[in-house]
Amino acid sequence: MDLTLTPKHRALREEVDAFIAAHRGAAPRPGGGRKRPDRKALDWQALLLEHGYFARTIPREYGGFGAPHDVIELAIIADAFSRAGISPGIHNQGISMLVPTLLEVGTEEQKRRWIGPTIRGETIWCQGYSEPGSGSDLAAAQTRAVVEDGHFVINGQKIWTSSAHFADMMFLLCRTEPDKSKHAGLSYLLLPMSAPGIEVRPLRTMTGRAEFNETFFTDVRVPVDQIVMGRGDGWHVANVTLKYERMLLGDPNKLQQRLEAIRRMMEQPGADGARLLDRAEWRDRLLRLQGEVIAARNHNMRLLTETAEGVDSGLGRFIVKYHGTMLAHRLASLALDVMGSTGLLYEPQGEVAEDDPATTWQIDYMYDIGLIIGGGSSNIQKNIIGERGLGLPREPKAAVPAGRN
Amino acid sequence: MDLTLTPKHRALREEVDAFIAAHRGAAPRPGGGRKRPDRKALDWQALLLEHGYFARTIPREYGGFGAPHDVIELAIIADAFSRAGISPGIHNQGISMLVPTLLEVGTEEQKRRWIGPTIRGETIWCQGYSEPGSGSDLAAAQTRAVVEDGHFVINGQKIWTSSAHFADMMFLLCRTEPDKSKHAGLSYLLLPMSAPGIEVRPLRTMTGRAEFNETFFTDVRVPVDQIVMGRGDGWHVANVTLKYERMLLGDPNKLQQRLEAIRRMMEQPGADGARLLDRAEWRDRLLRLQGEVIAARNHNMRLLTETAEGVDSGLGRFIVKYHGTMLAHRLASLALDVMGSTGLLYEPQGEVAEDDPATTWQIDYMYDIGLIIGGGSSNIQKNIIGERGLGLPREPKAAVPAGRN
Amino acid sequence: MRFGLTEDQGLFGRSLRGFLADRLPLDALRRLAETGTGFDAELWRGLGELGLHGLLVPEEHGGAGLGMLDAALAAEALGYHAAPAPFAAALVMAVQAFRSAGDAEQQRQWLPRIAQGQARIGLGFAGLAGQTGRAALRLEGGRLSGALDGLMDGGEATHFLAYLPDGRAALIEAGAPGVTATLRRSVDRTRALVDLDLAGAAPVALLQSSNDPLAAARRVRDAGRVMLAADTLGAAQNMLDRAVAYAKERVQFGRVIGSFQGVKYMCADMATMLEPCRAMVWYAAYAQDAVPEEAAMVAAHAKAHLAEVGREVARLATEVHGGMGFTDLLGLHHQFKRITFDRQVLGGPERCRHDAAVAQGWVAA
Amino acid sequence: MRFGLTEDQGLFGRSLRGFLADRLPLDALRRLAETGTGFDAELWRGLGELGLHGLLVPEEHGGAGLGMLDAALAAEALGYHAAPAPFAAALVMAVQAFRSAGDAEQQRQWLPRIAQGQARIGLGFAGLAGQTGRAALRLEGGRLSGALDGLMDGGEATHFLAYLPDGRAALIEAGAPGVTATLRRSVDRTRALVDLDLAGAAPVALLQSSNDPLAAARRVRDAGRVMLAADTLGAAQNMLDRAVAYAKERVQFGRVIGSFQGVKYMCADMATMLEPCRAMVWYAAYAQDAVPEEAAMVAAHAKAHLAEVGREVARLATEVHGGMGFTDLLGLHHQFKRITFDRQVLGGPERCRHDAAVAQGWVAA
Repeated sequence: MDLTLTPKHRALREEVDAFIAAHRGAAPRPGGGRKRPDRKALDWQALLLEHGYFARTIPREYGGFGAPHDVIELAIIADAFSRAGISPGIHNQGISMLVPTLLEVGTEEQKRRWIGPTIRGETIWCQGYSEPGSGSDLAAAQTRAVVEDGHFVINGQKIWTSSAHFADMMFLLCRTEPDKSKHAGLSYLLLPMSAPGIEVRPLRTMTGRAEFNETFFTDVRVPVDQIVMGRGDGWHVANVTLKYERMLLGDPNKLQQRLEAIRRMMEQPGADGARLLDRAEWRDRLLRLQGEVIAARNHNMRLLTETAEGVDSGLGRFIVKYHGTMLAHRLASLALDVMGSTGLLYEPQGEVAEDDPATTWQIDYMYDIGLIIGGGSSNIQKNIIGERGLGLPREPKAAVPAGRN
Repeated sequence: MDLTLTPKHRALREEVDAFIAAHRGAAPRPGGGRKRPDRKALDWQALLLEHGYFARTIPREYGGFGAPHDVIELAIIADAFSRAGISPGIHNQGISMLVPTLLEVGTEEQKRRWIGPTIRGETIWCQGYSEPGSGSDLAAAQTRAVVEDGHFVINGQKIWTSSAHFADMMFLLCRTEPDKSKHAGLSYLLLPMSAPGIEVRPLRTMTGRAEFNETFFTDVRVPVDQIVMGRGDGWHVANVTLKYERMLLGDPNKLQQRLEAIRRMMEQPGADGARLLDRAEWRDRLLRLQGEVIAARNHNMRLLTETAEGVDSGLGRFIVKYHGTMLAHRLASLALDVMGSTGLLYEPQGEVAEDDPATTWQIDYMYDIGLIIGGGSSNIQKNIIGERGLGLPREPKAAVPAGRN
Repeated sequence: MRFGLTEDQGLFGRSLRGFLADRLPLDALRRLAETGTGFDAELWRGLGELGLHGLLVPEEHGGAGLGMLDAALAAEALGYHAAPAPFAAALVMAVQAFRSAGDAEQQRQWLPRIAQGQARIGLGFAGLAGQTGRAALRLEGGRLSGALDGLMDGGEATHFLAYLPDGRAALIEAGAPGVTATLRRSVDRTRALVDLDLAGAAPVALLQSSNDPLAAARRVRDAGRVMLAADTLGAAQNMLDRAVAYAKERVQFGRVIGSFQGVKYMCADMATMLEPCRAMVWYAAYAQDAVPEEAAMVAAHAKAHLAEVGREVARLATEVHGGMGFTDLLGLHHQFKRITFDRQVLGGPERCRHDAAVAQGWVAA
Repeated sequence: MRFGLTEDQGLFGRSLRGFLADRLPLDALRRLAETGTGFDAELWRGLGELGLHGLLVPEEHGGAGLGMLDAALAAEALGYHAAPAPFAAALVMAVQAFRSAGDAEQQRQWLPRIAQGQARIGLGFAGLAGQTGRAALRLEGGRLSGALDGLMDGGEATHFLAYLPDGRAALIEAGAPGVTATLRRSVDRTRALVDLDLAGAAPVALLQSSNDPLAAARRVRDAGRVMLAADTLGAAQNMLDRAVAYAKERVQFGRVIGSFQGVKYMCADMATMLEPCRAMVWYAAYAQDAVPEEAAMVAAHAKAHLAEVGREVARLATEVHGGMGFTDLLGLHHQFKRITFDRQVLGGPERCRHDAAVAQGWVAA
């Protein structure tokens, strides 16, 4: 254990703090990621990229800052933005899932072409994984693509494609090798949402907005080089992406941001002039959550170190999504309670405008349940933790009634 | 809904309050039931019986007070003792389970012979149900009794027989009709623990005491008239008993007693002179539990009314044990926290002496887990609630591997 | 002595549920919820025909003269079906306000109008009940000025009853000079909140006939809290019922999901939490009429406990439905949001528990 | 920068666990726990040979000069095996006390004796750390009188270090005139508490060399809290490991019970709670040496959070074992009670969280 800050690290911390103090007026509200970034968010993103506070370790030739990988630098930056309650930049599926996937398994050309616009927030991606018949069992995907004239021709249907209605691109898991076994028959394609034959039907959620979609493919054509790795490698690539998704969903910096935002609300005097932070029953609730957030953040640091050292974290990694999404929901729950009746006001804005805080927290509170459910309810996570993490046996197959054998 | 107190009820309330004020010095500490009652407890019991604050509705010819059944009278009495934190008398398996069973299905002679000494605390019973191979599946009991010379001759083994080491009598579920089907082959016998051939081996629990036992039967002889109902009726009688056990384990008056005891502790100034009840984070914890105890008590009143009116409460009844035992454990948890480091002192006394409060709460805290587990862990209760209460389907049988068919 | 419903009460609850089930199939509910005013004229008329408007109004003023337990059963049914109809404030708290602090003439004038469904009164508390937001009203020379946020049942209200910090309440006509009412659509689109800005508005009545106006105001608050607890009970029961039904029919991995312990235990946990709440709400409602010394305590506890249980049930029932539970398709979220609303108005659990402690003398107010 | 253990630390933890597993099979543990003194001479010697006595003692005083993270790994191993050995107070807090408030001569005199296992110091805080019980000590004319309850590691201690309300600490010889030490067997029979009655006892040392004695005392408290958190981590991990192992072998209804979702999800819930605690304890320990501005806050949080998680794990792991978990047969309860003990000494979760708020300036002390 050595978290000593070198003089260089101390300098960075001061630099980030100074940057935040100087520019905080230009920052959009933290959160987002469920909408196309507005002008303010794009400008902020550009500023962060310029200073290396976003995409810090991504090579310059792909649009990043090109700094060497240093976990403590990243922690200093994340911590400074968390503490200040300032947006650390755009997080969406393209940035958090596709970019690291391309960095890990993409070709040089794919990296040069896609990473820059994606991290700048200009190119928005959606994920084409789930299908109506295969929610949890992704490898059972039936959407198929056959090769004709140097193109994949895609037919089928995806569901739960978040942001498909405003995305520019999709990363798609589909069946290209029907003769091969279930897992070996998949490929991972990149395609523009403007391609003819794609129909996006909004799927309205409990938030009242259509954060998800059903996406239909009818003879959609994509050049054969728009594939990540090779034909039949789709399951491998998808799992690279899922690894980053699980980390995204348990992101402790988001938890820390929320905690800080709640603390600031509790420091404001209420209608009666009293601050909730001065009421011990409220303070204790906040402190309980602070303890859990600290644990999540420390755990994340451990995982980052293990990743950097090539150690397989096993159980430690499997719990992150379940732990993080439940904790995020509890934070949103406290936020609603802190706001009380004022926090009921709810007027979600359109695709680019910012929501007011009450609306944002209400959306978080509901959306978090969607994230807990995502990929088949928390029970699926518990199966993964129990079976892959702890080595407990799988549920036995049910006895098939006689006559159906 | 009509909880109006008649003048008669008001008079009763005043009478009970006056009784408690006059006699509270004679009361043993509430709780117990895991030991043979000491002299103080027996004297107190006699006093309660004399005033009709115990066994109030049990006919005089069986040793009770012989008052007509009036739910509100019972509620007034229970409430007065709860509020005052005074022992409402002895609760043990004989009193809470066997007595109502005999009142429901016993013969006149059985009632006259057993109820009086049992409610006076003189005759202590233990329950011979579980066997090593049939914890949850009671009807699979293998302990057998054959008739010879006007006696049942019993051979076999029981486990989890609480208080067998100091009990006078046992009610025993055993197989007397091996030719009949599983449930139709059982009988329910009453036998003295002094009978030759009974061996009791203590089963020490986590509390450090042997609250449970293994009990072995070798050619134990009981006259054939020591049976409740007839041969083959054992399963029916056992279920009558189990119905009362589920109610005993969720007893809301016990919950109320605990709540009051904790409140009183929190009203005492600590080493620093401050009272925990004045600290909002502690008060809020107590209040949360108070809300749950109120719900449990109201629910119990509803069930009593439904029982009195012959309504099948279904789900309402199935949840009582799981709800009550978990809540009791949470109350004990708060009590430990209130006591802090002083509450760690632990010196359980012998069979009749009173334990100090810290030891009592520590025992409760552990014993409650035993009660949660009792009969196969809370999961069994959840199966009952889900399947019998909500009508959800049973777990399918696992597929039997080929060759084991 | 009976702890339970009468036959009439059972009948009343069932007929109200039947009516609501008939009037509010999902597409109708979705349409009515669109406006966010928490009001639909046709539904309102229908509820009037069932006697809901005058439920608590004494018979001499044209009502049914029933009690708080009957009102709680109505609230439970409305919550069960997420009915977009003014009730807790307009038909319960307002009546309680007139009865506890209105003079005979005011009662004679207003209670019949409530019973006839003509006066729909939005009602607003300030700190008295733990509401957040602006609460700065002053009455000077018979004119009311200032701001009060979050009046319940404020959408399409004909009048507003605004509580002053001293416990008196002023009735104001909607649309009168100096009255600006801004509809703030709540996350629960079946009930609206209104923010009131007043600039020298003239009250049409001032309820100040109680010897202890703050105590009178607290009785109104407590009645409201019981209604919100009952509403949550209904909404949560609906979500549990639907989760159980879904678990019995949805097949995954070759089995109905309700046969998996994971799903079954979620349902069992919900039932274990929720079932004792029914008797708790009954008693809290009954106590408002019959056990005055416990009324404030049990109202606060019922509100707090149902809020905690409701939140858990809302999450678990949504989870049992998987992705479908998160969509708009099944409409499960109407009840989810109903539970959110009930929790956040008239004081959240911490505030209500604090009030319960005050009511028991554990702590000063 | 690394967030993790060094190779040496991993090795140290493993060798200590190997030693304890070897020395403390269940029958041995049961026998040693019988006395309730929390001490066994042979085990103590063995731990000394592994370097535990002088773990934190600087090398110039004959110790290993290691840090708080190494001590936390030892505490975790001791908790894992429920080892009846003085540690948190005798080998960590006492060393911290001398280092933060002892003068050079006192350190020179006492630290080597600790490192050699000759001085085993029981240690008692009063309100400073949220201990309950008697805490009324006064120092008059160099003599100490009064009572102090619940000294940790007090069984078979050679000395007692008693904190005064002003943050100074007096070292007293066990058995000296005017010293009455009453062993109070704790529910956790592997660690004892002692109640001290003093009547004009003469301290052999008075630790008062700090400029800010209260701050020095708080550092000792914080070191203790981290050790208790680490102890709970070990004990809870032991219970989880055994629950998982039991779930893999115990057969009911024709299946190993771990294949039932009910049991599997209990295990998954335990793992989800417990796994992040490991890094939390590491950091809390590390911060005591390296991040002074966060040390008090993270120590308090680690103590509180592990207490909450530990309690849940203790219950769930016992439940997974069914009736066997409740008996003495498997010895699971040694760890259960270890967790109980860790929670109740040096301030429960509410108190610790309050201290965390104070440390962050959210509230006055």
